[in-house]
Formats: sequence, structure tokens, C-alpha cells
Amino acid sequence: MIDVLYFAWVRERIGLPREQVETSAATVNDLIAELILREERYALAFSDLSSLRVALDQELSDFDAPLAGVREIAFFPPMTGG
Amino acid sequence: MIDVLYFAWVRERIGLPREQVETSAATVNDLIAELILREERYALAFSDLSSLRVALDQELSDFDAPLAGVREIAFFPPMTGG
Amino acid sequence: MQIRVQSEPFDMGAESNAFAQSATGAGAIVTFTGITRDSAAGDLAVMEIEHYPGMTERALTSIAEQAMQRWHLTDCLVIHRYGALAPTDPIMMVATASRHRANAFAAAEFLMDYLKSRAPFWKKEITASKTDWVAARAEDEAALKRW
Amino acid sequence: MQIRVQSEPFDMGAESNAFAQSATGAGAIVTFTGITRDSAAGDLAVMEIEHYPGMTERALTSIAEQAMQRWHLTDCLVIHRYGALAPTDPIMMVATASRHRANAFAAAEFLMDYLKSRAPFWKKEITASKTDWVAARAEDEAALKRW
Repeated sequence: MIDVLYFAWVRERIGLPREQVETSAATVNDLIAELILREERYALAFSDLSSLRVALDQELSDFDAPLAGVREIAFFPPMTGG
Repeated sequence: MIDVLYFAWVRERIGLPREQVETSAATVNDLIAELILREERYALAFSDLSSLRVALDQELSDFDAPLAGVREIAFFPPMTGG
Repeated sequence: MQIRVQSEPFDMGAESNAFAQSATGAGAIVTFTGITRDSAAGDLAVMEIEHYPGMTERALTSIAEQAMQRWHLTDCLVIHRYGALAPTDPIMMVATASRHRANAFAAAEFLMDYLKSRAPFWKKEITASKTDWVAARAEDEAALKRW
Repeated sequence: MQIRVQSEPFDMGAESNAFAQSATGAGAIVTFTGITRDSAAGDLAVMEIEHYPGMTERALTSIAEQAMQRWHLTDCLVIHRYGALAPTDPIMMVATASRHRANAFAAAEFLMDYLKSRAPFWKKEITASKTDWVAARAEDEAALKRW
């Protein structure tokens, strides 16, 4: 089980801010592949990975990073703070 | 007649903040040469021109600048504002 | 060093004075304040700022710690708001204190560059006619390369 | 644009707020405040600042006008004190406002670099045991070369 969080337009496209996902995906990319197969809204949210960022346990990471030991994963667009 | 102003340690060495000088010096350098001949304290103040700055009518200038039309000349060390 | 992530407004003047008073030994204090600008059409109703609670504080703390060390700051402050802001509302501020000005300026610019593109905040412009997520600017990402 | 040369203390926080409120259209506000530091030996009694009335205002106005034009500022402010200051007293401040942060930062650094070496102020450190004119720093003169 992993906590999956969505922010900004990713949250809006998927329609919820967080959910728990039962997965044995080895990497972030593997998890995304699983989600895309679930429902159209995931396919829409993950259609262009170059416009997405990912954080593992609240640290920015890469899409090919392993998920072993990770408890929280977050997907969001490039940040626009300041 | 020209108003001559002194600031910071130049003022302290010469012993006064301003004076009027009767001169027909053509340039700043010529005026300094005249002042140095007057008294020891001028010679002391003007002994190292590389440690001095000059302003003509309140604009930074050069030691070889002409004095024609100038009403106010000021001598001071490098500035230390801020 | 102080990091605050809050929905409440802040008073940049009062924060600047408090920061200056606690920054003992500093000769130079730089502050940066980001102000909510109106939309291009001049019809911005609300700027909504979303963030990632938990990660936001971690990211800002990490950026501020790097700035403290790299530029030998005597102190630094980061405040960032989230929630609904109106045009001319201050969004965020950073303040840096050091002995000489070059370090205070460099550290403030570094903090801003990292905060813009590496702290998890997202802005949404809401006008009478539409709602748009603000796109990241390529020059903000490029600005990170100089550090 | 506002230039003030004064012996009275100023409140950097109040000045920052007043500046931000009048800077319409700005998204970025940068302030720099210079604080009187103690002497190396920690025994500074007074920092005496002398200036050249008339030329000071001219020089600061010219520097500020250059900054306004070159970085398309929406506003800028320079305050500089003269007379007797104590350790931790603010000596001077500049503030710049622009649409984006890069211009506000660059203009503030430019103002400071020129103000340090081209505005007619001179500092004298007075301690219990001695009185010294502060020497100009070679790196302050060198800093002008980047503009």
C-alpha cells in the first residue's frame, strides 16, 4: 500500500487529492503504467510526463526511481511559487 | 574667485571646510600647485593625489580638468557611503 | 533561521524590522517581497495558492540551510502564504543578513530562484471569466543553472 | 522615485511598507538596508558620517534615475543618513520595485555599488581610544566594473 497524492491540475484531472493504492510496482514509471490502465482520467493526467514532477516521501525524484520502501508518492506540475 | 571645499581627512589636514581662493589657475592640477606653495598644511593634504578625488561644481572630475567657468571645487578622499 | 508557511497575511515592514533586530553582527540586510500582480487583462479576482503540506516546509528548510552555509549568513527568513490572495497582497518574502552586502544579495537571489521552481507551490488565477493554473516560466528554471 | 538625505533615524519597516504600497503594478520588491557594524575590537562608540550637501542629492538622484531607466523600475527609493550613528543603527536603505524579480535585484545591487563609491559620504569610526576615517575597499571600487 502506498499513499498517492495529486496537486494542482493533476488533482483536478484525477478528481481527488489523495488515495491509497495497492501496488507491487517496482518504479514510479511502473506505477504510472498501472494507473493509466485503470481509468480514462488517469490516462489524461499522465499523458505527458514532461509536464509532470514526482516526489517520493516529500523529496523531488525521477520517474525511473524505485518504489521500494516508499510510503508516499506525489504527482504535480512544475512548481510556481514565489 | 573660486569656492574651494574640503571633506573628511582633507578638511582636517587643511583645518577648514571651505575657503574662497583668488586664482587664475587653468586646471585643477595648477590650482593644487598654487595651494601647495602657500603653506605646509596644503602640501600635506595634497601629497598623494592618488588618494584624493575632485569634484567641479558638484560633479566628479579629473585633476587635469580645466577650471574655466567653475564656481565650486571640492577635494576629498575616496567615498565610503552605504 | 525561520521558515513560515501560512494562509494569514503578513506585514512585510514589521517582519523586516523584527528580522533586522535579531540579526546581530550583520552590516547588510536584503529583503525580497513578492506581490500578487493583476492578470494581463486587469481582471484578477483571486490568486489561489496550493501547496504540499509537509514537503513545503522540508523544501524551504533545505534551501534556507544551503543559503546560510554557502554565504555565511548571520540569519535568514522565509515566509510564504497559501490560500486565496487578492491583487497587491504580498505572497511571500525572504530576508537575508550578512556582514557585507554581496553575500546578502547572492543568498536572497539563490533563495528566490530555488523557491520559485523547487518548493511545492502552485498558483491559479481566477478571473470573472476563467480559471487558469499559472504556467512555470522557462527563465525561472534556467535561473537555477547559475548556482 | 524618492531620494532622502537626513540626519534623523528612519524606520526601515515603515519605509518598506510605504514603498510597497505606492509601487503599483510591481510584482517584486527588493530592499537593502545597511547597518552600522561595531569596530573589529567591539568598542565602537560613534560612527560619524560626513557628506557634501548639494552634491550628495545630485549624485543619488543621478544614480537612481539610471537605475529606473535601465531596469524599467516602477519605483525606487534611497535614504541615507549623516551625522552620528551608534552600532546597530540603520545607516541607509534602498528599495526597488519592478514586474519581475531579476530587475529589482539587479537595480538594487547597482544602486548600492554606485552609492558606496560615487556618492560623497565619508565614515569615521570613533572608539574610546582612537578616531579613524574608514578606508575605501578595493572590492567596492571593483564592483562598479560589472555594470
